[in-house]
Parts: sequence; C-alpha cells; structure tokens
Amino acid sequence: MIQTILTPMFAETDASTEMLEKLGFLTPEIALFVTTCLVMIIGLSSSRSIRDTIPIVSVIGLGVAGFLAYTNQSTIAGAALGGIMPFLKTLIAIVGIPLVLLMSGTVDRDYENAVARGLPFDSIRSNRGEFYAFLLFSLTGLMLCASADDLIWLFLALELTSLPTYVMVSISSGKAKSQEAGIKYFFLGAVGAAIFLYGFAMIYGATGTTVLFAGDGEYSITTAFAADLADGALSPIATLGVILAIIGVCFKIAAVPMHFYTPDVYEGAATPVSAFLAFVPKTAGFVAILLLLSAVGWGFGAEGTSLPEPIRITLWIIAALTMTFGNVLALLQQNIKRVLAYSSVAHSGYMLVGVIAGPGDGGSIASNGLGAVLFYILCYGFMNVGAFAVLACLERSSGDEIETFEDIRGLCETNRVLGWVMVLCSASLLGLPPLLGFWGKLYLFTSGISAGEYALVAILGLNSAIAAFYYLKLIAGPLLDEPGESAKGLRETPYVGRVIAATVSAVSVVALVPFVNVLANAANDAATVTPAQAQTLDGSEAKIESPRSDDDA
Amino acid sequence: MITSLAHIAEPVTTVAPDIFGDVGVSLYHYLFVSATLFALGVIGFLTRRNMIVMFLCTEMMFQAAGLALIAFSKYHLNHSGEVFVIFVLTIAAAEAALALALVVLLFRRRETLNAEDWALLRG
Amino acid sequence: MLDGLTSLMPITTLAADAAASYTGSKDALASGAGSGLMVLVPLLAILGAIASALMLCFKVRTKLPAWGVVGTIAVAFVITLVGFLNWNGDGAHIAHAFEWINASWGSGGAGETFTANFSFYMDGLSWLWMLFVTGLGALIALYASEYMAGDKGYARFFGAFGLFVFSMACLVMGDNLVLLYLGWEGVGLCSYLLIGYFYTKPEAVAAAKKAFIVNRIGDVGLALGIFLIYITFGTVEYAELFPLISDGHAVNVAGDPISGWVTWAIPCLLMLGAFGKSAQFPLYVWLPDAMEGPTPVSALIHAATMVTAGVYLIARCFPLFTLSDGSMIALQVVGYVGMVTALLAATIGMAQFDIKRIMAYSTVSQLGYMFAGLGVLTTTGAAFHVFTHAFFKATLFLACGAVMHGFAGQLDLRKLSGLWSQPGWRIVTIAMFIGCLNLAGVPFTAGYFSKDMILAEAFITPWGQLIGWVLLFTAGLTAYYTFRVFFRVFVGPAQYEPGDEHHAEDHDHSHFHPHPPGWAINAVLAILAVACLVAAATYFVKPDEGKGWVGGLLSDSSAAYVSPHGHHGDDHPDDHGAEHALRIGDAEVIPASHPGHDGEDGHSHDDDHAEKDERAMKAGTFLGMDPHKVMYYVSALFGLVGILAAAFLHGPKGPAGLFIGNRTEAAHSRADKLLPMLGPIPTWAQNKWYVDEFYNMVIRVPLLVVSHIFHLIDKTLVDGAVTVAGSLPKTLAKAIRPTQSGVLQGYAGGMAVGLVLLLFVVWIVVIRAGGVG
Amino acid sequence: MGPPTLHELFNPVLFYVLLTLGAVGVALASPRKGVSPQIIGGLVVGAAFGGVLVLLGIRGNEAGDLPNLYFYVFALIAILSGLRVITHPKPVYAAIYFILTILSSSAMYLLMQAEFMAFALIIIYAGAILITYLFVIMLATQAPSEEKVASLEGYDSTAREPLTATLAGFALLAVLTGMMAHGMSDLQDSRQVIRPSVHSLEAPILGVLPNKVIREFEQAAVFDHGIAEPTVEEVNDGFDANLRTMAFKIEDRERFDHGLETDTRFRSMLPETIHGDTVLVTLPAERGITNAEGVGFTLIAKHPMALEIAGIILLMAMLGAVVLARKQIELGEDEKAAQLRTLGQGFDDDVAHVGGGM
Repeated sequence: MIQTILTPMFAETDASTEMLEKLGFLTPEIALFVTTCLVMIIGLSSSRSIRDTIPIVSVIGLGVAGFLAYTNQSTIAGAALGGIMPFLKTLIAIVGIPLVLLMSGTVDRDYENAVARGLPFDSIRSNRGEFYAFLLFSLTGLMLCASADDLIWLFLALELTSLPTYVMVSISSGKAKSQEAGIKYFFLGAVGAAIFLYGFAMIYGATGTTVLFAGDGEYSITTAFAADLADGALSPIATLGVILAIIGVCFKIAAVPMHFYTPDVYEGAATPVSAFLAFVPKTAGFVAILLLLSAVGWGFGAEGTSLPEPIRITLWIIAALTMTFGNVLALLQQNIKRVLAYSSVAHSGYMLVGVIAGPGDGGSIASNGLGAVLFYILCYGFMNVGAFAVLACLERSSGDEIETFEDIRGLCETNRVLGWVMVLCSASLLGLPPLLGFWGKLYLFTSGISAGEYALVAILGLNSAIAAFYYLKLIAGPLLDEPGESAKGLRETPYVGRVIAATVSAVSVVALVPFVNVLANAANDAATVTPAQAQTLDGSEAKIESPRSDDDA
Repeated sequence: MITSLAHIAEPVTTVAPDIFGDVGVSLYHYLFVSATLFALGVIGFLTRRNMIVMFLCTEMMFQAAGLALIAFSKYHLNHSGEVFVIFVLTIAAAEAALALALVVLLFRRRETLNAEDWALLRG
Repeated sequence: MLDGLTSLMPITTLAADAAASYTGSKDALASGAGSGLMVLVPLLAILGAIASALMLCFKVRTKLPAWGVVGTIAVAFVITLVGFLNWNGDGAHIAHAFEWINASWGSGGAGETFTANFSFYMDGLSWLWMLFVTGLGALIALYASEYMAGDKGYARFFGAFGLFVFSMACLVMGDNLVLLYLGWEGVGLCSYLLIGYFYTKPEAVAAAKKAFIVNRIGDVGLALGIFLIYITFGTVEYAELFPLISDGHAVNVAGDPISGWVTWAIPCLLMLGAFGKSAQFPLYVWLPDAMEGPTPVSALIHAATMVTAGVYLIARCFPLFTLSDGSMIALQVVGYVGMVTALLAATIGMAQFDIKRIMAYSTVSQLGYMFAGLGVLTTTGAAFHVFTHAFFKATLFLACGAVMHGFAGQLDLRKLSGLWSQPGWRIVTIAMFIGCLNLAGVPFTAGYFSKDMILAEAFITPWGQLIGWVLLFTAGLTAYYTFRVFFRVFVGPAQYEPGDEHHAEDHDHSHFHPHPPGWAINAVLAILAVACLVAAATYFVKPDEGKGWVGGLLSDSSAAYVSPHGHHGDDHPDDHGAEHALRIGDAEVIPASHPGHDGEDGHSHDDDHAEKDERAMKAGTFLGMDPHKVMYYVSALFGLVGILAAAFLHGPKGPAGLFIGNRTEAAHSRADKLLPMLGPIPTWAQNKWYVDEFYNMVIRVPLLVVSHIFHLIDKTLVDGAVTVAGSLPKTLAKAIRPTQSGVLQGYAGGMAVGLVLLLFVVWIVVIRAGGVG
Repeated sequence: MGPPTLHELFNPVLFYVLLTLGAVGVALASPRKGVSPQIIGGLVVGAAFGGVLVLLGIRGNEAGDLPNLYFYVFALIAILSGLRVITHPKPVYAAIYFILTILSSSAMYLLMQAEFMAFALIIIYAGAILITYLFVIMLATQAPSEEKVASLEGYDSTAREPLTATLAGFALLAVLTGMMAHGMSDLQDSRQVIRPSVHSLEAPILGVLPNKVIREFEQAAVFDHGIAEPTVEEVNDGFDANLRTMAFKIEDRERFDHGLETDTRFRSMLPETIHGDTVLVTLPAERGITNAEGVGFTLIAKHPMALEIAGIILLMAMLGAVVLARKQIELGEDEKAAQLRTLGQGFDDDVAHVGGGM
C-alpha cells in the first residue's frame, strides 16, 4: 500500500526503485513497528482502561501487518524462494494473533491487580506495555528474517528476533526460575549467535559479497554458489560458513547440538512465553536455514537434486539426533512443559527432513520438502500454541502454574473446552489423522521419500512411534482418566484471551483440515524454487515484480 | 541525495594497494588469529564461572568474527565486510547492554555472579 | 401437477445422448443453474449439525436444536426441489464446491494424478435420491421434534441427524468414489450413534456394536473395491471413469484395455460393500437389531434412506457391473442374494410379534427385492422400488412409532388391538392402512407398480426365472405379514396393555391413558400417506418411457449408461443400431444401448422382438406369456391371497362381513390354532431361523478360541518384544539425560562438543570429496 | 603460482604439534586451586602460537606474500591477552585484558588499512562497551555483606573443567584452521570470480565531487564502465598509479561539456580520450575515496535497511535494559513488596518454586 503511494514520487529515477522495492515489501514490518511504538507509549499511560487496550492494539497491528503481507505479493529480485516472503509474513501475523492473546496477564500480574484494587499506578512498576512491545519487536524481527536478501540483514533480523525474547523470558514471571531461564537462554543464545556470525563471515569470505539474492544478473552469494555448482561441490570455506551458520541457527530451532537449553528455558519461562519461544525463534531459524540453503541450492549430489554432500550429511545427523533426543528425553518427563519442550525439539528434527529433501521437482507438495516445512510451521504454530495455551489457562489455587500430568487428568470432565483443546492439539502434534498435524507430517514423509532419504524417513517414522508414548499420555489423561486430587484444586486463570487463544488454535487444528489442500498448495507455491531470473542487464524496471494474483492462494 | 548515492553500487577503494597477495598466505595469518580468538572465547565460556567474564568471552567470539570479516573485506576489495563489522559492533553493544542488565538483576536476587548457582532447572 | 412435472422431463433422452455427455471431458460438464445450488445442501445440513452440537455444549433445553435441523433440512429440500426443477434433464452436471484432494506426481500425466474434490455430480440418479433424502429427512425431523421431546439427548439426536443428512448428501452427490466413501462411512457413523442413542440400554449398545461390526465387513469390500478401481482405471471420478466403459469393454485412463480378474473382482468387492450397508444376506443381521434406536431413526435411516445406499452404489457403478469379461457374475450373485434375503426375511417377519421388528424384517425383505431387481438388470425397477419404498416404509415406521410413543413403548401385536376405534388414532390408522396397501402390493398403489417392474424383468432375464418365482411367492408372504399387523393392531376390539416406558406423568399404572399423537406426528403421517399415493402417480408420468418418472430420470444417469435391461420389453431396434451381443451365462441377449423411448406403454411388449431374437424371448417368458402384461395380474393375485389369508387368520369379526376373521380379543386369533400343525417351523421362524445363533457358533466361538490362542502368543512373544522395544528409548533417554545437567557451562560444553564433532564429520567429507589437503 | 593447500600453507604435523602445545599451555594457564603454573602456561601458549605464526611467516616469505611485520607483534599480543581474559581470576583484570585484545585487533585493522573500523572499534568497544562492563563488574562485586566477601572471590579462582574445555576449544581451532587452510585454494577461484564484478562497479568519485558537478553528471551522463584498468601499455609508459581513469557514457553531450567547462576547477578532469560517447576521465589519487568514505558509501547505498534495523535493535536494547533495571528497583524496595502482599496477592518470594522436572 505504502508502495503504491510512494512509487510515483520516486519512480522518476531508476536508482530509487531498488530502495522502494525494499520499502514496498517491508510494509508489514513497518506496520508492526509502528504498532510496537504505539504499544510502548500506551503502556506508560496511568489510565488502566487505556493500558488495557494494549493487546487489542497489538492484535490490530498484527492484523494490518498480515493484511499488508497478504496483499503485497512482491518478491525479492533474484531470490530462489520467491514466494516465501508473503506466505511467511502472512503466516506469522496469523499465528501471532493467538500468541498475543495468549500473553494476556503474563507480566506484572500482581502489580496490575494491585493497581486495579486502588494502588496508584506508577509506570516504572509495570512492564506490561514494554512486554508487548518486546513481543512485537520479536515478530517484526521474524518478518524481517523472511524479507532478508542480505547476510547483514539476516544477521540483524535474527538478532532482533532473539534479543527481545531474552528479556521476555527473564521478566515473564517474578520467579527465580524465570531469571535462570533467561540467563541460560541469553548466554547460550549469544554463543549460538557468535557461531552463526562466524559462519556468515566465512560465507562472505568465500564469496566476497553479503548479498544473498540479487536480480539482473548482479553478483551475489547465489551466483557465486552457482559457480561452485559447476565444480560439483561447494568451496571448503563456503561449506564451513554454511555449516557454522546452520549449527548456530540450530540454537534458534532447538536442534541438536544446540538444544540443551530448551527444556530448562521452556520450563522456567511463563507458559505463554514458552509458547512464543516454540514458535517465533524456531520459525526465524527455519527461515534463515531455508534462505541460506536456497542460495546454496539443491542442485548438488550425484543426481543434481540434493544439497552438497557435507551439508546434507550434517543436516542428516542433526535431524536424526534431534528427533531422537527430543522424543526419548520427553519420555522420562513428568512436567508437561518439559515434555512440550522436548517435543518442540523433536518437531524441529522432523522439519529438517523437509529441508534435506529440498524442493523436489517442484510438481506438488508431496515432493516439495520446503513446502512441507512451511506447511508444517503453519500446523505446528497452531497446535503448539493450543497445547501451551491450555497450560497457561490453568493454575493452582496458589497461583502456581500447573506442571505435571497429574494436573490435567480428567480435564475433559472438569473443564470441557480446555480438555478438548488439549486432546485435539496433542493428537495433532502426534500426527493422528485427520487432524492438521497428520497432514504436516505426511508431506514431510512423502517429500523425504521422494528425495530418496529412506533411512531418515524410517527414523522419522520410528520417532513418531516413540512420540506416541508421551502424547498419548497427554491425550488419554484429560480424556479418559478421572480427575485426580491435584486436578480438582485447579482453577482457570481469569484471562479470556488465553482461552480464546486455546480455542482458536484447537479449532484451527480441526477446521483447517478441509483446506489442507489449499494451504499446502500455497506453501508449495511459496517454496517452489524459481529458476534463476532472466539475466537482464539493463532492466532495472524488471526488478519490481507485478503483484501475483491471489487466485491461487 | 539518496538518488545520487544509489547510483554507487559498490564503492571500491582501488586507491589502496592490494594488501593481500594472490596466494592468500597473509590473509591466512589474519584468519588464524581470528580462529584462535574464537576458540579462546569458547574455552573461556566453558571454564569461567563469573557470568560477566563468560559474556566477555562471547564478545571475544564476536570480535574474532569481526577480524575475519575485515580481513576478507580487504581481500575482496570491497567494503561490505567492514560494514558488517559495524553491525556486529552494534549487536555486541545491544547484547552487552541487555546481558549486563540481566546479570545485575540476577546478582540482586542471589548476590552472586556464579553461573553455576543457577542450575535449578535440569533434567 | 403431473403435467407440470412432465413438462420438466427431458423430451427424449437417449441413452446414447447420455453416453455422449459422459464421454466429454469432465470440464465440459458445466455446472447447471440448478446443480450449482446443490453445494448448499450439505453445507446446510452440516450447519444444522454444528448448531446442534453447539447447543449441546451450551446445554440448550428447548426445542431449538430440532427447529434448527428441521429448518435447514427443509431449506435443503426446497433447494433440491428448485435445483431439480431447473435441471433441464440433459445429463450430468458437476457442481464444484472446493478442491479437496488433488495430488499429482511424476509428470502428472495419465494415471499419475489422484483427484477427489468436493464436487457434486448431479444426474437423474442423484436427483432422485436427493429428493427423497432431503424431503423425507425434513419430514422425519419434524416428526422427531415431537417424538423426541423431553429426551435428555435432544440436541445430540439432532446433531447426529444433521450429520447424517450431510453424509448422505456426500454419498449420493459426490462426484467421485472417495467422497462417496466419506459419506458411506459418515452414514455408518451416524447410524452407529443413533442406534446406540439410548446408550444406557445394553440392547441398544449391543445393537450399535453389531451394526458397526457387520457394516465394517462390507466397508472393507467397498474400500478395496475403490482402491482396485483406482489402480485399474487410474481415476475415481465418475465423469472420467464411466466414459472409459462402453459396451461392456473398458480401458483405463491411459487407454490400455482392461480385462482379466479385475473385471469381476471390482464388482464383487463393491457388491460386498453394498450387502453390508443394505443388509443383504448374510450381512442383514444388524438391521432388525437396529430398531433399538429411536423410531424416527429407524424410519429415516434404517428404512428409507441409508439402507438404500447399497442400491445406489450398484446403480451408480452399474457400468462396472456389466463388464463382459466378468460375464456379470456379480450381478447374478446380487440377484440370487436379493432373492434369498427377500424370502428369508419375509418368513422371519411372519413369525414376529414386535411390530417394529416386523417392519424391520420387511425392510430387509424389500431391500432383497431391490437387489434382486438390480440382479435382473432393472436399475429402474430397483430405483423405483427404492423410491416408493422410502415413502411407504417411512409411513409404516412412523405409524408404528406413534403407536409405540402413545402406548409407552408397547410394540407387541398381541397386546394391542382396535386402534381405529380409539380416540385420536384415526390418522395413524389411515396412514398405516395406506402403507400396508403399498407394502402388500395391492393394485394401483406405488408398491404394486414398483414390485411389478422387478418381477416382470426377473422373468425376462435369462437367470431370473427362479428369482421371479421366489419373489412372487415372497410377495404373497409380504402381503400376509403386513396385514397381519394391520388386522391385529388397528382393527378389532379396542384393547391395549401399556408398555413399560412410562412418561413422568404416568406414575400410576392403573391410570394409564394412551397419548394420541400430536399435530406434528399427525401432519407428517398425513403428508407421507399422500406422498405414497403421489409416488404411485409418478408411474404414469411420461408413459412413453414405459418406466415412469423414475425411469426417465435414470435414463439420464450412469445407471442407464449401458442399459443392459433394454434387451426386452421396451426394446426397439432403432437408428442408433448399437446392438451388441452380450454373453451372459449361456444365453445370448441383445442389449440396446438405450432404454426404450418408443411410443408404447412400457408393458406392452414389442411385437417384432420375438422375431428378432428368439432365444432371448425364450429366456424371457412367464409360462410362455409376456411377463410385462401378465405380471400385473399375477402379482396382484398373490398379494390379494396374502391379504385374504391375513384377514382370515387375524381379522376381527367385522360388521356386514367386511372381515372374514373371528378375532375377538387382542392376544389370540385363528392363527394360533394353525401353528401346531406346522410343527416347529413357526418357532424356527420366530427365532429368525437361528441365524444369529449360527453366526455365534460359526464365527464368534471359533474366533474366541483363536483369540485366546493369539492372546497367549501375544502375552508371551509380542508383549516381550514390545517391552524390549519400548524400553530401548527409555534406556537411551536415561543415557542421554545427564547431558541436561542444568549448568550453563555444561550446556555450552555440549554445544561446543557437538559443533566440533559435526565439523570433524564435515571436514572428513570435504577432504574425501576434494582429495586434497 | 599454485593455490596453497593445507600442506603448502604449513607443515601439518608441525602445525598440529604446535596446536597441541598451545592446548597444553592453555590448560596450564587455567587457574586452579593452590599454586597454578599460569606463567609457564602463558609462556607455552606464547611459544606455540608464536611458532605457528613463524611457520606461516616462513611460508609467506617463500610465496612473497607476507603481512606487515607489525602484524606478528599485535597478533601475539591479541592471543596472549585473550588467554589472559579467560584465565585471570579477577574479572576486572579480565575485562582490562579484553581491552588489550581489542586494541591489538584494532591495530591489525589499521595494518589492513581499515582505518575507520579500527578507530570505531576503539571508540565503541574499548571506550564504551568495555567501560560498561567494568562498571557492572565493580557494581556487582561490591560485597553486600561481610560474610559474602569470601564467597565472591572464591568461585572464579579455579577454572571449571579446564581439560575438557581446552580439548573442545582446540579441536574446534584445529577444525576451523584446517578447513580454512583447505579452502584457501578455492578462495583464489572465488576471488577471480569477484574481480570482474569489482571492476564493473560504478565509480565512487561522484560522492566527493562538488554538488554542482554531481548535478551535471546526473543530468548529462551515467557512468559506463566504472574504473578502467590501466592497460599494459599504459603501465609500460610509466602509468601514474596515483591517477585513476574512469569511463563515463555521455548521454547529453552538449550539456555535459558545457557543465564541465563552466567550472575551471575540473579542467584537469576533462577527457583525455574520447571514444564516441564514452569519455574516460582521469582523476588525481586524492580525488579517490578514503576508507571512511568507502565504508560510508557502502553503508548507505548497500545497506540502508540494515541501518534501520540496527536502529530498531538499539531502541529495543535500550528499552530492554530499562525494563530489566526496573525489575531491580522493584525487588530492591521491600516495602512495596510488603504492600502488595497486604493486598492479598501472592507475591513471589525469593524462594523460587522449582519444578518437578526431575
């Protein structure tokens, strides 16, 4: 929209088009950032009713951003995964809305309650406004990740995604364990950032440019790697760089060997924040991996359809270990948040299968691993938010969070809506047909098979079986068991937003099933590797792609 | 002004002599130092207990990446690497601000900077 | 009215034309104005179901769920009617709702795609079915709104009801076999839910379980059949599938001819599915037990609509059944099984005392008729019988339901008598009478015409002589047991004994008063009774077709695509000249590629037929006479004999000799004296020929033994293996767990070690690949 | 000249022996209880890394590709002070040694003629960030009470699992250096790929030209081929390395000539050769751009969005620091907590509830 306003003003010169093109596809981020600033300011208001509008303003901002992302189908010139940007941004905005709703009442609950009872408001006592601002900062960063066409940009966007989450974890509850989670998350995250930064440096060293994608046949990392493709293998320094970058980013997606923090941090953070961590940084990490690997391309290997062998093997090991570690460690847990944390680890492993499989022949989602990953992110977003939201909706009478399987026994009986949300989301996470998670996993399976990764797919299947052990506990507990003593002492938190988030997620898990084909096709279109753009040397006007029609979406 | 600057796709200081030869041995000198600093940072992060020093070690790893970026930037005769370092510094500053604030917060709570004292969440 | 309907019929719709419309690509089948609306029908039904489900959640105690569902289904009926009236009868239309499954692989060429959309295939067959599904659905929902009032699961009932209509709509209208299967399973599920509606009653739960399991057996056949169709033909979409089959020969989508075992395996598998759903021998045992559900359910699902799904399936897939390689083996089996079912169920029905159960067996018996009709190559007859049966059986059931409702669950015909003379039961009695006339096949009723059509065709079909005779005999039995109920319950001395289901206000047994039905039940019964009469009238619509209105509809559908029954009766050597000698068994018959469109009455046999093919004639006579002409009188005769027998044995002593019986009390009749003369046969029949016990012995007992053996194996071997396999992940987890030490530097150490190990792997790979360093 | 492989860059056996020696040195230098041979460790590390640098230097000398000699000095200082950062038991000293690492890195930047970044590093890192560190260290090591003093000093005076850490760190170093050395040969290739693109880039000179000329150039000409390489003939003719020739494609020739002629200061720039519509302009070297200008141009022209994002990140970091600091205020004021408690809300006490996460 802004693009259409600005373009005539600057369109006189060719030079401005590149800038404008970028500004044009950044409209969702701009909208989000404006919302962020608004939220920051509103959070300082002494009027409670004004401060209470923060979630509403955030949701509206996300809605606007999502709308802009949906309508603005422009793509990055020269990007291999042309359609990934609008798809992901829309997806981020859509999943962001339940996440915002879920956050209601998370920070400084005691203080806000005290204010509600008449304590004079002191803006430096309450961090709620800032907390929402951090959330929106992080989502902005995530969207910027999806827009990245440059290593510097990608690095900054990843940091913008992560840094606010460190603060969010630390302040999410006043408890010491939140701060412990914060310090672990932050410090290990800094190490991860250093690792992928070093990787970026190596990529820059190997190619001499930080530009990931460039149109018009300009020199970029993509073209440099394409030159390597002629030799049949990526140059060693580039390989080192890509692998360091991937391993560094593994921290964000909670994959082995950077997964250690996951259970501790998810347990320590307030539950809504855990849900946030399981979606936002993870998505950012996958976006980063997809962008980097799309620059590398899946044109290596004996048949010219796989990643360069060292990268493939690394990802293979990471994927196999991640699924296995996540699932087996979850078996021993009694704490549901830790179970979900480990399951989050395992899901990253599943998704990496799609990354390894690559875009396939571009025919359909069944063989397009990248489309499968994008689709899985969508599915995972909903089912994960739903499962965490149930935990966030319940608390002990002491105000503590619920923790163990005992607490949700017979939940369907004591609280029908939340119980069913838990059952549906867990079943979907397990991949029971016909729920959304089943389709997500199905496409990962088929893409892995069509890429010839039989061993990995077998590991994936085996792990799905192992996962059944603990997911069935999450399904059977609420559904079949009688409510235990601890379950009877629970109460629902007084925040409607959380229940809405839970319900919306569970409904999505079911209601989106008829639209699986539509969504999967959209993901497939977004993740179809476009052949290198026609190398026009003088066609700077060709950079602005005509907006794609929405018919296929 | 933006429009005229945008003409300049990639300014190059060809005035400066090519400081790295074609062989790359001198480049490797810098890369070696960079890798050493990175490894020392990792070792420091693992061996130290003081949270501030641990974070210093991550700064050292960032610094190692910066050195490598500058070296590559000079080798490739463009400024992108140097610009990257500017942003690395920015991020380092931002991270430092947050990390130090967090460390102080934790210190207020437990009155210790020992990272090993924060190990209640496990398993 | 008739003229109005007639004008809507296609003037001349040749089978060849219909075939032409199929041979066009499916894209060419544009959505007609009327057909497009049909997308709304399942939508409305599911909306009604969802609304009821929501009301269930919010514990709505009013009649709101009923009005929601009645309203949505009524609107659906109106839409169907409007759509039908707008349908110009020019073959099939496809109404596309949305894309559902659309996968392709390889180059996406022939056989490398799998498409199954939420699209609706509207041809005569679908229209016919949808009209009575939505129409009867709305009426029965209205009936149930009163019948079910005050029940705890009111919203649950209507939720399942809406879901049922939705599933039925998918089943009937779906443009591919996958959507059909979805609906098939959906109606199965609803049936299960509704049979087990009174889930506190152990009989209901057992019946639901029985229905579910027996249906599963059939469903397996259907699923395998669909798989096999896809594998063989490369498509499951009707619009692509049926054009591949012509003149008993088939090709797949790639154009390769199809022959061999699949040509009989596919119809046999589909047939198995149809047997399960439509309660054919030997899978009929679930249907009588299904009467444990609420009566409206029995009326709608287990009499009028769902059970006809099997007939629909065979009619829809009729081209597949006529593949010449298969020599129509499947159809012969269908015919004989239908025959056996019809006879068996009728004999059982004769000996029962529970009126609802009698109706249930009569349903099984009538379904047997329909299958026999299919088996003797008259899809029109079968479909017409489905159509008429839907009305009169719904009438009968609802009338029985009204009795049950009014007499606190009393269903024993020995404990009820003379309802006619009790206040408030007139409409029920009249409706019942009309229904009985239909079922008994009294001349000029709807049931008479449809039954005749099947009987006549049976005698013409080469393998149909035996079937025809048995069906004729069964018709007599049917008339007998039908009027046995009528004479016992509705006329004669007014006596009754209440059942044991008392309503809250009837605390006192001694002061029991029957509740005559209210306006909703009466209205529905009245409408249905009228509908029965109208259904008969449709036989005279478009007399030039010879098969009435239904025949006209079907000539436009896949059921008439190959039109194999055109080899007799209304056949006419025509300018299309597409005659193919079709080897059926040993007899060679000449099917025409079109149903008749000559100007003659359907039963007036074409004179030059005899000259044309003598052998076909020989196979197709009734004692040397033309079955089409004779059957009018013969079947009427059998029916009247049955009624007279019923009147003699069970009829009351009536005024002015109107009744020839002498029954003066509810519990006894002349028949009681007759029984000892027949020896143990009535007892056997009353015990359903011990089929359940036989199944129990032959299937359940061995199964139990085997399952015990397997259980032992399972305990020792499999469990052991599972325990070992299950403990592996846990062992692994215990080994990995120390890495989660909780110490920050420990985690960082893990990360560093992992990084180093991965980099080592990479280094080795790179060096190997590069060969340098 | 063949591309260097691992073997050509250094003798791998000697290299890895020296790295092992360095590992031993680091392990020795790690602080431990009682007397720790930190000085010896430091010397061993110095010797080991000095040895590696000498090894590289010898190879560089052979290849005629040697860094500035000061590099060796600063590299050794950087490594040794880095070692001291991770081994000094007192955090204040560790931070100060880190400043030393930064300073020697900065010197290395200077050696690479990255002047802008060298000074930026000193100003931002050493001047601002590290001072903040020192402040916080001072703040946080103030013993709040007498009995805490001992515990404050004790815990960090011994290294945590020095052997494992050193092993992991040096394995990482070995892999990194090995992979990089392995890739130096391919780097040559990639550099050759780069070069044409470098040369096809448009000239930066506009940025330092007076505005008027910029305007004229904008209106009249666009740069065509960027910087032209001096030809072999030109070099043989005693081409002045301080002069740079640039090519302009003249679109509005008349206006261009007119525009340039009006400003006598740029007479020296007037075309020496005219090839049709393309004009080659030779400029004196001082008209070329400096490192700071180059960085500036790249920053603004190539990464304007990154600049914006960095702005957002800094805003966020500021906000984050403020929020985290607020938390301290809240915790510090017990009476506020008490007030909240009286309002009936379970305020979190310091004894955290620890999950049953086993």
